[in-house]
Amino acid sequence: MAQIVGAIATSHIPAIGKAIAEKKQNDPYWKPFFDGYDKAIAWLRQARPDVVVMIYNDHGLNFFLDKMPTFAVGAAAQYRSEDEGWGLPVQSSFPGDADLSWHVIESLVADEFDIVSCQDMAVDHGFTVPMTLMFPDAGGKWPVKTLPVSINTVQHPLPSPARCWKLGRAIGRAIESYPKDLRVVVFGTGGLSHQLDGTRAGFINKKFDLYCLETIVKDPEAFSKLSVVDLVREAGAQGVEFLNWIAMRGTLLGSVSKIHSNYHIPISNTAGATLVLENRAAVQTQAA
Amino acid sequence: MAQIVGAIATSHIPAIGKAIAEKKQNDPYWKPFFDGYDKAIAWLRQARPDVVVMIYNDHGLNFFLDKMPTFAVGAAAQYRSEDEGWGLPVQSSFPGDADLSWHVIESLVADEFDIVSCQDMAVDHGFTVPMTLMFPDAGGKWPVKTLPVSINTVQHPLPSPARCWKLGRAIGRAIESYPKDLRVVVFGTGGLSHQLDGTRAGFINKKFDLYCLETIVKDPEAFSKLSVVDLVREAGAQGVEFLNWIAMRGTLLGSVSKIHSNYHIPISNTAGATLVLENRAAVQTQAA
Amino acid sequence: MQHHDIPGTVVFDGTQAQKGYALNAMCYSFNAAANRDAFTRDEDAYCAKFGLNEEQRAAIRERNVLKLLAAGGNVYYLAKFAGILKLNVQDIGAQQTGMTVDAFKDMLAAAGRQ
Amino acid sequence: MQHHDIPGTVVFDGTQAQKGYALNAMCYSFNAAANRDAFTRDEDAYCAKFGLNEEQRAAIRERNVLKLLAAGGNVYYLAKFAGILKLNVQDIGAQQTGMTVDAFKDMLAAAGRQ
Ligand SMILES: [Fe+3]
Ligand SMILES: [Fe+3]
Repeated sequence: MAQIVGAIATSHIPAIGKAIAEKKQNDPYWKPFFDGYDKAIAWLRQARPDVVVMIYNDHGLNFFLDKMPTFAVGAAAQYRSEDEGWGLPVQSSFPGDADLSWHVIESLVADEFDIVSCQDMAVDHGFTVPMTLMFPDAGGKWPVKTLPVSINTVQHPLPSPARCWKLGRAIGRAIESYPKDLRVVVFGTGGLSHQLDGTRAGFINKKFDLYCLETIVKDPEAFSKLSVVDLVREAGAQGVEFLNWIAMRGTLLGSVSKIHSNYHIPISNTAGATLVLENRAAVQTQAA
Repeated sequence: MAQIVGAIATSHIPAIGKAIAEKKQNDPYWKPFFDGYDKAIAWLRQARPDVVVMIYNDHGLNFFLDKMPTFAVGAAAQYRSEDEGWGLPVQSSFPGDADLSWHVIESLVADEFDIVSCQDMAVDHGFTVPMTLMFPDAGGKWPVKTLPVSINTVQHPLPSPARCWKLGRAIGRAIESYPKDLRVVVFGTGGLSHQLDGTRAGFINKKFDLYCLETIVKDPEAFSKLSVVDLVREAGAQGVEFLNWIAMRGTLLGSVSKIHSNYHIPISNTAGATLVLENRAAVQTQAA
Repeated sequence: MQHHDIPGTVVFDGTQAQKGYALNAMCYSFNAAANRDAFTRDEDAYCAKFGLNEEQRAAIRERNVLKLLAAGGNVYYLAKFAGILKLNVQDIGAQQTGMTVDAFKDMLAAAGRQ
Repeated sequence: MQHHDIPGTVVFDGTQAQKGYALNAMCYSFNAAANRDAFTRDEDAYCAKFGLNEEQRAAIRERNVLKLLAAGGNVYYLAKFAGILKLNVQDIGAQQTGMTVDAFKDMLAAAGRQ
C-alpha cells in the first residue's frame, strides 16, 4: 500500500525561484532563508519519495475567472511549467502519475468533494518553486512523480480552513488506500503572512505566524475554528495561502512529529517559512 | 425574500430543438411529445418567474477534460448560446443575475460545496432546449433571468445521487435566503432513460422511468441509496442525466405537489419526459 | 472506477479518458465551424495535429463508432464528429448494434409498448 | 461576502470580480509574451480589444495600483501587468503605501525584529 511518509511546508514566492536561477543562495539577503532548507532537503532525500502530492494555489496561470475551481486535482501524465509573465525561468515538465490521480479523484468524489479533474494542466510558481527548492540537484530531471492539488485563493469565497482540513483528511485516506507500494511526501506551499495589495501592502504578522508554525504541528484542528476573513485579517490578503498548509497537515493520518522548521522575515514581501513533518502511520506502528 | 415557487423537469434532446426550429410540433412523430408541454407552459406562465435556475449538464461545449468540474455555477451577466457542431440554431444570449449568482456561490461554499464559479460561460442544448421549449413565445427576448448550474455527467467519477440531492438542498437554502423578492422556478433537464454508445445503444427502461417519475414526487430521498453505476445500469449510460432531476427536486424545501407529467417513447433515442412540481414554502403556509 | 457488469456499456472513467484524450480533444475542437472545415479539407493532417494514435486514426477513417469508443472516445465529443458526417444518434445506434436504421428505430418504438 | 473590518484590504469577492472582469482578462493574457508585446506596441488598442472601461484605462495609463484595485483588478492578474513594467512587489507596495521603496523594505525588515 502507498504510505505518506511525511510532509513539507514551504513558501513559494517567485523571488525564491529567481534567486535560485541567479545562484544567490549565499547573498546576505538570501542566506538566512536558504540555510533553513539544508535540513529539509536532507530529510527529503532520506525519505526517498516516489511521489510528491503538491497542495498549492494557482496564481492566474492555469485558471482564470471564467472557470475558477475551488479544488482542482491533476490527472495528467505530465504537468507543464510556463511563462507567468515576469521572467521566472520555465522548468522542464513534471512527471505525473495518472493512475494514482484517478484513484485519488475516485476516492475524493466518493467522499463528496466536488473536485475539478485536470487532464491537461500548467503549474505555476506555487508548484515549481517548491520543486526547485527541495530538489536542487534535479537539473531538469525530476526524481519523483507529482500530483498537483490546487486550492482557490484568488476568487472569494475561498474554501474555509475547516473544508481544507477535511480535504486533506480525504486525500490522506485516498493515498493510503492505493494498492501500490509508493512512498509519498505531501507538500503544502505558500505563506506565511503577507499582503501585496491595498494600503496595508507589506503587512506581516510574526506573532500569528509563530502561532501557526507551532499549532499546525500539535493542534491543527484548531484552525478549523477560523474563518477565511480571520485568515485575511491575521495573515494578510495573500497569507490565506496557509489554507494549503492546513490541507497538507490534514493528509497526515498517523502520528506526526516535527523534524525541522525555519522562519525568516523578510523574503520579498513575505515571512518565509519551512516546516518538515514526519508521519508515522498507525498501521506501521502496530506491525512493528 | 426570494421563493422557489416550483420546478420543471424536462428532456433536453437536441432533436427537440431542431423540431422546434423546423416547426414540426404537429408532425405525428412529435405531437405526442409536444402535447405534453401545453400544461407545463401554462403553469409556468401563471407562476410568473423572475429567475430560472437551470440544473443541467454540459455536453462538451463549455467544459473539456482539461478542466472538468463536478459542479459549475454561472456568475455572468449573460450566457452565450454557441455552435455545438451539428446544426442546432444558436439562440440569443440568456440574461444572468450575477448578484443572485454570487449569493448562491457564497452560500454553497459556506455549505462545503466545492463549486466552480463561471464568470464567462457558454450554455449548450442541455440549457437552451428547455428554454426554447418552455418559453415558446420568447422570440429571442427571454422573459426571465437565468442561473446555470452544470453537473458533470461526462467524466466518471460523477457525483453520486446523494451528493446531487444535497446540492439541491443547499441551492434551495441559498435561494430562499436571498433578500430580494424574486419568484424562482428551478429546471432539471435531461433524461429519462437513454444510451447513445456501445452495443447497448438504444437502451430504454420504461419500468425504471415510471418508477422515477413517481418516486421523485413522493420519496425523492430514495434515490440517495442508488450509486452512479445503478443509474447507468437502470437508466442507460446517458440516463445518468437524471442526476439533474434529483438536484432539481432537492431545491424544493416546502410542501411539494405534482401539477402535471408526461412520458413518451421514443424521442430520438430517448424516453422523453416532463414533470411540473409546485412548491408551497413552509414559511408561506404558516403566514397564510 | 467501481466494477460493473453492465453489458455493452462503456463507462468513461479515468482509464478511458487517458486513452482517448487526443481523440476527444480533436472532436471537442469541432464545436467551431472553421475546425470542422479544416478537418474536412485534410483529415489526416488534422488528426496528426491533435496527435491521434494509429488506432484512433484508423477508427476515424472507418467512421467506426465502436472502435472510436474502444480507442478512448467519449460519446459527447464523438457526437461532434458524427455531426460532420451528418449522422444522427439513430444512425450511430444502428451502426453500433449492427441493425438497419429502420430496425433500430423500431426497437426504440417497441420500448414504448412494453 | 462576509463583512469585514480589515483596514487597507480589498477582498476580491463577486462584487469586485464583476467590476474587474475585463481588466483581469487583459492582465491574464499577459502570461503570453506575444500579448505583452502587443500591449507594449499599442496600449490603447489592446485595452480597447479587452473592453476596459474609462476608469480602468486611466488606471492602466497612470500605472496606479490602488486605482486598478478600485476598478476591480485582482492582484494576481495585476502582477502580470507589473511584470511588463518591470516592477516587483516592493515597488508596488511602496506605491500603494506612499513610501519610498527603501522605506517599504525597511518596514518589511522591521516586522522581523518585533
Ligand atoms: Fe503565492
Ligand atoms: Fe443530454
